[in-house]
Amino acid sequence: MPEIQIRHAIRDAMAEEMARDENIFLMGEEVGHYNGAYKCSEGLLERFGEKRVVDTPIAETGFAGVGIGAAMCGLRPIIEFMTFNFSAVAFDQILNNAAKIHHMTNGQFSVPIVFRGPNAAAHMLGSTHSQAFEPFYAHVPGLIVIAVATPYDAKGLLKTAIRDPNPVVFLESELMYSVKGEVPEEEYTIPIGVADTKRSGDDVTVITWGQGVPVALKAAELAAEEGIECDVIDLRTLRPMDTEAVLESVRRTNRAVVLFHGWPYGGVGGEVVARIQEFAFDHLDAPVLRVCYEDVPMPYAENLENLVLPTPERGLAAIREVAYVD
Amino acid sequence: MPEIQIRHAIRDAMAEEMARDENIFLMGEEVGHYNGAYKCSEGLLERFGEKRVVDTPIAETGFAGVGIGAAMCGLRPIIEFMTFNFSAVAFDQILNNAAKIHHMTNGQFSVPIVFRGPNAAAHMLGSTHSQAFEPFYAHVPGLIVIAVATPYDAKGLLKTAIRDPNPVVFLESELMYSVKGEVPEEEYTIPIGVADTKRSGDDVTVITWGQGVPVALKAAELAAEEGIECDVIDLRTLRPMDTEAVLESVRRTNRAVVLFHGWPYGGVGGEVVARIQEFAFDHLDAPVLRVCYEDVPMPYAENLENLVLPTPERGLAAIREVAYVD
Amino acid sequence: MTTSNDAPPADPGNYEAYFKSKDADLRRYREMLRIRRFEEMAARAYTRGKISGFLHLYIGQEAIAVATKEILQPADRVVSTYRTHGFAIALGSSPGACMAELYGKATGLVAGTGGSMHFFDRKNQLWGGYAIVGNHVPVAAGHAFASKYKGDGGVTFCYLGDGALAIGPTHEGWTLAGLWKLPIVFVVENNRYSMGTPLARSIPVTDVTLKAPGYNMASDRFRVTSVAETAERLGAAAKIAREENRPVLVELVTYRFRGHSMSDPGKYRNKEEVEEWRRWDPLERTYRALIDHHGLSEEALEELDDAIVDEMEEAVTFAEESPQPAPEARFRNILVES
Amino acid sequence: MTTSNDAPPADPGNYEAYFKSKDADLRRYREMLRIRRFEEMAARAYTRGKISGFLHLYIGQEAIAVATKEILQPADRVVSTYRTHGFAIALGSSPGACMAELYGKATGLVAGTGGSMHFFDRKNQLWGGYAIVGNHVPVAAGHAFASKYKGDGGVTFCYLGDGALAIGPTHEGWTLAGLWKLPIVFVVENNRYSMGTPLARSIPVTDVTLKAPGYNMASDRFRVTSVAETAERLGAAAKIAREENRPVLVELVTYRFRGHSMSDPGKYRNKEEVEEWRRWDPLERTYRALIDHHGLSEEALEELDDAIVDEMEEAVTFAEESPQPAPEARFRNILVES
Ligand SMILES: Cc1ncc(C[n+]2csc(CCOP(=O)(O)OP(=O)(O)O)c2C)c(N)n1
Ligand SMILES: Cc1ncc(C[n+]2csc(CCOP(=O)(O)OP(=O)(O)O)c2C)c(N)n1
Ligand SMILES: [Mg+2]
Ligand SMILES: [Mg+2]
Repeated sequence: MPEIQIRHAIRDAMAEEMARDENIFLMGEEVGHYNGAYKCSEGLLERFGEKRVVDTPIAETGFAGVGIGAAMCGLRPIIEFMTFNFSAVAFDQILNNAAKIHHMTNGQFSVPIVFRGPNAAAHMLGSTHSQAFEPFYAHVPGLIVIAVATPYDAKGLLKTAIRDPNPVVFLESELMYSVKGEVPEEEYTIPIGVADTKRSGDDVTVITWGQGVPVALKAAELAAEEGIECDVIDLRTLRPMDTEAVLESVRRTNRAVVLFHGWPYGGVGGEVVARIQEFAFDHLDAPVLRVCYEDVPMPYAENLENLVLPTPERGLAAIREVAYVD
Repeated sequence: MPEIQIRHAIRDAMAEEMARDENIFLMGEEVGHYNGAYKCSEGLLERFGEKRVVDTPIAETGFAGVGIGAAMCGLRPIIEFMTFNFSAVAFDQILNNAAKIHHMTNGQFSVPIVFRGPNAAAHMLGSTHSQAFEPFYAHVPGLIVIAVATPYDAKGLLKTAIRDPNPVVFLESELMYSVKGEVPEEEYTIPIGVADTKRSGDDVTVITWGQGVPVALKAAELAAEEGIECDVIDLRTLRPMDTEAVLESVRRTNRAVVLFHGWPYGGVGGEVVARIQEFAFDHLDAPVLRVCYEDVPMPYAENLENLVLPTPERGLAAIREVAYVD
Repeated sequence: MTTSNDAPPADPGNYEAYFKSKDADLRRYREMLRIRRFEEMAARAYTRGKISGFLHLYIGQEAIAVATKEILQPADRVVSTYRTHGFAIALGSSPGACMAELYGKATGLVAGTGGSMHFFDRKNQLWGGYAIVGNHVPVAAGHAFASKYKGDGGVTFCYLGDGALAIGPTHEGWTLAGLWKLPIVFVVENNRYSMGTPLARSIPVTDVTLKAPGYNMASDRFRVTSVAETAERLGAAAKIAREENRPVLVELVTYRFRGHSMSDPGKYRNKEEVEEWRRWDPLERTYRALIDHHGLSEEALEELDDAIVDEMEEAVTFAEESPQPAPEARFRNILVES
Repeated sequence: MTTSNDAPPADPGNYEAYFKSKDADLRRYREMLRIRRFEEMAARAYTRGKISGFLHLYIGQEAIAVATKEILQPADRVVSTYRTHGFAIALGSSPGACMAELYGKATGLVAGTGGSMHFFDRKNQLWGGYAIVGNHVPVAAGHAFASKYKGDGGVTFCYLGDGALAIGPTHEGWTLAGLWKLPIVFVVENNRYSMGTPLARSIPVTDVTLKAPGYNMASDRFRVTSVAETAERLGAAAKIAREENRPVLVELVTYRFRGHSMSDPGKYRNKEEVEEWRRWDPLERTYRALIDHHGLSEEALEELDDAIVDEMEEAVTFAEESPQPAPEARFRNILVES
């Protein structure tokens, strides 16, 4: 299988779907003439033209709302946020329109739309540009929330998201756009709501997603060097969550660590912990621990940022703690 | 002690503080000439004039931002959201300005501001007007988040919030504005970050806040009738959370239920569960359960809304479950 | 198109210009009256505790909905706010389904999920029904975007209140519509107040059309005193949007005779002001035109009124007798079941 | 005030109007050059991997910051975007502290918490430093609100890019400033592009001042070709804001010679366009004026340049030698320690 970057997996998913269905269009800042701030839409304007690759001004509420209104008319918008940090100014559109229109119209209308873009911290972008948004969106019924960490998952899940009749928040990673991985030449899709075990072990379950995945895998490697074998479960879909996959593993390992990019309070991390203790209570030999950002706005300085971020070393420490290793 | 309504406790807190410090002003929709959509500012325009009781157009981002900018200049704005549902259009101002300016200016500026208004479901207002916003704000470092359930707490904590040098999200309840309770004539304040045990018992700990409090107390009553005595802990401050108060109780009861108004996924409820299992793991005799909204947009129909909301009966069922009563 | 000020014609009794056709005026009277009677009964049901939540009445503004219906073409869409009863009734929604929605019944327009603020009736071209001020404006621009994308020739009529002019989403919707030349008519129903706030405390200008050049929109502005003039001028705006593929801004100066919602006593305005506006109530003027100008008898109109009252009482009975939604309904339509 | 179009004076060599004083022009040249050299060195440090994150250069727009400093009064405030180096240097921030901030060092302007996008220097009246497009506009209106509330006579200068005109927060800030008659000057630095997007793809009009009447703002518009004219016309705007307590909109037509940020190759514009604008680079014009018009020698300006280069190299050395923030620093200033 050819190896491609995540950015190209995303581009290919959009290109293939747009070729399949002319109701699909891509809209966002710099997605066209600029080929995407992170080059995820390279060549799409040239191939599909200005009608279907629409450059917008800086007006996230405006173009998120236009996407929602177009989706209600049967179009299939893909809305790119240059980064999800900028979705904060469109929060009401996602919370009160995208997530609720199908419900409040009693099904007369649906909103088949994908909001996609990079999420969480990149490198030294400061506090307003380094935030993980899944806690805000995964909380909301009416939305589907996906976070991808490999080219294979990115392409397969983005195609599914585009075809899904519901609003999907699709979280990518600026730091990982250049990550390469195998992607089949032939057409494939990945179902929503199914986690993926990225590494297998019977000692500790590490639940992760998005930018957390490579960190968790590295932590699992370090643990393996100490003889602790980890199941590394990439949730991939955060809402709906594949709770069964998590529980199956925890019932085997009796120990769990949740490792992710984002602040600790509540959020997806809190939900994973709450579900494990609720549904696998009798199987737990240790409290479920969370490894994530420290509870502070992201500082710009490189040394401080590195201290705030979750690292394989911090992951290892948590794994050892739940495994009661010295 | 005189009994007054929560709306008057809030009004009195604002009036007393405004009389004390002329840098304090109240700003929001209909707070002045209309005396407040829910009459929490009755008489304040007449008493303090248009300079300090400022009616705004419908522009939450605009007046939240104006409040933040004024606070940076040493003024002490109280910003009323007619309901917190409308803070969604001001989300960026709270997330990226109010919560971060002190940090990103390295302390050159601070943002002493209070955002207050009713939160969570009232009665038959539909999905866009029935949402609990603490999951969105309590997640964010740089903010203080308070939720009040009695006239005494409302007045004491609002005065503290107004005097605090930090941005405070202060959550009230439309359904509870008319609730009466004793409030001392003399001046008093209540510290931020301190929970309050609203009922004592050694069998089960019920953690709650805001609109959840009366439901939890009623559930505890029902449980008492069955011989199950509950500690009912009103967190009052959601960020920072009084974790010690919760743990102290759970170490005694070995059982906990979190009862609140809001969706289940993540949020404050998830955080409470995560902390209990992390710090009182060995004391827990049963999984911590959550009683809250069903995971759906709030329907308008009365019978459906009642099914979605947390009730004393659902609270009792959870209490019995963690107490392993048949 | 010209920008006229909002002064009414000098004499309410001047019927020459816009009360030309007896049949049309009778039909218009009937449609306006149907809306008014529907809402009066809803208000009564609310006071009797049969309806809960918010109830925002359209009384005084009915001519706008009726005029819209007159010019609406099959591919067109109407997008409005939480003050939508008038549009639903005018566009053809069944009063029974509308009343049942207010009652939160399974037979309601949206099966009791939305209530008064979320009337949607797709088959009658009513696309909402939005309750967060201004957040429907970009959505409506999205409908117009889709019309242009598909080339279906449809125009979107996006109604918003004077209170929606200060908020950002309105600005962004207008900006994208102007930038992308979308076939949409933004109709500002300037009923002088947003809750208790007069326009002068909402925005820095009193003539809303002063904003049009900043968005490269054509504009019109007038006081609503008859269905005919409103239909004519809204139609002219729609023609520009449709044929030139560009947004048009129309400011309609109107008045709501009731409070903002049932809970609003309306203390912020005095009796004289309300009385002055009543003289221009399009329903009242049409009534007088039918009698003074078209020579109909009071008895004839009395009969018409009785028939309408019967229709609306049936709607109430239907709502009262309809069942509540099934408990499982609360789990329906969260996500599209595929 | 008049609305002039954005055409430059016919002949770049025409120095009569705005290069009247040798001393003033020399000072202005020096200040502009300090900004340019600072940023050129920052760019070099960035390429050498010494600086990370985003780096948005002000090269080409320096005259605006220098002009602002000339007219700034003690109670005034400057609020800007993530493109703030020019303002910091012009307003008096130490180049060493600025460079150290870019390096993320403890000695930085904000101790390494903010980086390039968040320059704040209160004692020099620089109030930010904001990186979410448009979200500083209501905040700046809040500063003006406070000035009026306290009666301190201060005017807030709020700078925003042409890319910030479509977004809602800008509209809301302008609306409240117009409604409440706040002493603020909104300065649109129209450098023709927001990232790769030309103004014509950002908003439906090309003359930004067409928006002023909709907010009841006075306005001015001109192409930035000299510090003197910019200071004169910004000063006139500030005078209106200060004395009449009302907002003023000024559109400055300018140009950035570098990409949007260091990672932007700027493929969206051709060499000819950039060259044409270079002829109007205020720094270049001032250089020529000093020589052709004021009779200074190239050597003299060479010396001046060398001195500035030395100053900025010291700044780099200071930044390189400064320590990183202490690890505990990451827990500081989350909440005010009371
Ligand atoms: C963003 C937002 N803020 C506040 C409200 C509360 N609210 C509902 S209607 C209304 C007044 C709107 O007035 P206007 O736009 O003039 O419409 P009208 O009621 O006059 O038809 C307000 C403040 C809301 N629904 N949304
Ligand atoms: C709300 C928001 N959306 C997108 C961005 C990403 N972004 C940063 S700067 C910029 C372009 C701004 O251009 P302009 O306002 O003209 O200022 P200039 O860069 O030309 O000085 C964009 C799209 C952002 N920071 N905030
Ligand atoms: Mg109105
Ligand atoms: Mg620009």
